[in-house]
Amino acid sequence: MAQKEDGLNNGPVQQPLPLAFINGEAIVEKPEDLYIPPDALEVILETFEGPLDLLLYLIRKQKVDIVHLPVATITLQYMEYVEVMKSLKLELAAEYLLMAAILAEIKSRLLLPRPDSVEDDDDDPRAELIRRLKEYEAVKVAAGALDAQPRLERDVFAVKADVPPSVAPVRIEPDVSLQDLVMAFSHAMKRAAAFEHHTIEAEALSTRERMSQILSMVNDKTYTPLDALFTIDEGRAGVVVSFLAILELVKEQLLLCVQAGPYARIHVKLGCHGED
Amino acid sequence: MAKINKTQLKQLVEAAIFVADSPVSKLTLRETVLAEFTVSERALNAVLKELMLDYQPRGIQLVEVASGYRFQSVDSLSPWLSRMWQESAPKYSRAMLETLALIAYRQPVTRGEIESVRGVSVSSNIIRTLTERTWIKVVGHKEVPGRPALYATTRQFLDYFSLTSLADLPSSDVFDALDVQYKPPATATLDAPSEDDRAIETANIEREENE
Amino acid sequence: MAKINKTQLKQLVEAAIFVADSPVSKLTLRETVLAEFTVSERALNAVLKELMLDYQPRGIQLVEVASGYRFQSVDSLSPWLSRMWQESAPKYSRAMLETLALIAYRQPVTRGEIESVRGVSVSSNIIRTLTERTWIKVVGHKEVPGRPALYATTRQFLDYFSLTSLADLPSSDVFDALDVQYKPPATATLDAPSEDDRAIETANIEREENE
Repeated sequence: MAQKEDGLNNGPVQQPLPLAFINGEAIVEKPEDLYIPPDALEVILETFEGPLDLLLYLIRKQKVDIVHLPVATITLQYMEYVEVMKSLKLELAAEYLLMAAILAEIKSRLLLPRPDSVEDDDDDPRAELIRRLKEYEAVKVAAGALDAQPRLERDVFAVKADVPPSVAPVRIEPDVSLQDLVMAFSHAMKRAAAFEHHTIEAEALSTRERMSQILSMVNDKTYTPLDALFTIDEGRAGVVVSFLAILELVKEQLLLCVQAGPYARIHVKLGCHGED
Repeated sequence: MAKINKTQLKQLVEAAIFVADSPVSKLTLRETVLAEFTVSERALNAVLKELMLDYQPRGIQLVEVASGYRFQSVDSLSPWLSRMWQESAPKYSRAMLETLALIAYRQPVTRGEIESVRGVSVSSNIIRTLTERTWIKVVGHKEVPGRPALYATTRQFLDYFSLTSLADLPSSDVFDALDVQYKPPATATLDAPSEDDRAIETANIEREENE
Repeated sequence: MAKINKTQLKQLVEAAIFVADSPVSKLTLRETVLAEFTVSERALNAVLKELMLDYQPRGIQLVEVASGYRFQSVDSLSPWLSRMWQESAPKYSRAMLETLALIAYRQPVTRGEIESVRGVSVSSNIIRTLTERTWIKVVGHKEVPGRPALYATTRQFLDYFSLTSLADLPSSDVFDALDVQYKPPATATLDAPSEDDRAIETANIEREENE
């Protein structure tokens, strides 16, 4: 129980800060009795977190253990506080009045004669109130302990170091599956077929690919010999593909073909608008 | 997977924790800065421990909190360090701290349960402030009429109060003792006042929803 | 003005530079954390120099920049630290995939040609994203007014999809059987010409396969 007493004494309410200033005089302690100016009482009542807090304060003032809750005295004192409160802070009253009713009920039950057979604690009408007071007291202690815990922004500060400009966010690119790609193509073509009247030309893929390759092999500055664009290892089929690709490129004016004379080597370069 | 020597590992872990915006867990280290290295759990623990010791005499310390490791200033320097900022740290009211304490110790808990322990209603403002600070969150709904929200604390709450887990909460023994001594009687739920509480609870929730 | 010993001074200066959001000048130190202490310029310079030396072998360093002192990670660790800020790019849109598919199957192709097949304009963003991913590149310019760029896929594109050449790209009807997502819009099927167009398309694909 000593621990509980400590908890009470360490509660945040009991800090020796002035509770109110009456005529320039600081009131540090909560008054020992009720003979205090009403405007000071108003301030004091505001410092209570509710009826349980007020009850705990009254019990502490009686210097008794919660377990031996002196219902009669406490009820009397409590009612006096509530009376003052009713005239000052009406909106506070409801919760306090409920507690007053509970106290009155306990008091009346204590006055009734009790059968000898049921002597255990469970039947003590005070038991439930004592349980609630103890629980609330534990909350007060816990709240105080939490407040004393080293807290960020108040007791400790998070530390951060900068990064040099060489640190750049890494971007993870989305995954694409081959199936996504084919479906996308299929979809685009179907839509085009549904809405367009123009025919969609389709070259063999291998020719289109070779067109891209040839375009990256030549440039618009120097001429490249035509035969350099053929690879013998690919065999006849490969040569045919290259030839078709070159013809297509020439047709689209992407490649410029020149021949110095009959039977001379044919040279190609990238079609360049600038020269026209 | 590449190898990394201990000096490099220590430097990398140290720098990573320093430059991160929030506490860094060992898992995060492994998934980011250490992704391409083979590092045993023992080696990682060893460098973290060494770093903690290295900083012991310094103005900042390496500490472990709920969501990982972070460097923070030494608590005794706070009176002077707080002068670096114009605003002082926010103060929290007793009502706020008691509500937070109840959620922390009694989670998951409904607003009605908090109110019945504290004996007063919990203002929506308090719940909102605690939620906005990401200290508490709704983790479910209690299967009673009105299905009130069940509140619990978050990892950020533990981080903010420099705790690694709920078990580290100060004076949790006070509550443990209560639980053993005072089992709420089975009849409690049938008590007349509890009905009222529930009515209040439902009303509050409706009020919250309307806001 | 109070006295402060060297150890405390060093701790305070170190913590102050660490907790600050931006570089801290000596003047700022004097006006905030050191406001109530008598500290000579020499003593302040000495602890700053000592701190610089202390951190030399570590993963972060104390550096002096224009507006003051700050701690920053060692340059050589940047490649790994960068991974602390990894972010997943959003999934590619249908427009992006269709553009890529058309470039793959119809290369070399101009933006205008892609647009005429898709029936909508191709945003520069799509072209930029695909270029940045090094999946497509400009291989030339078409000799038509405006000389539009001709796009083709790259080696990296083939590598990503584990293809040895574009000829390995599956023909689009391979997946038609699986095609449940891409049902042509209901109105399209009512169009008389669409039936014909689809026949043409099928024919094209068949031709491609035969070659």
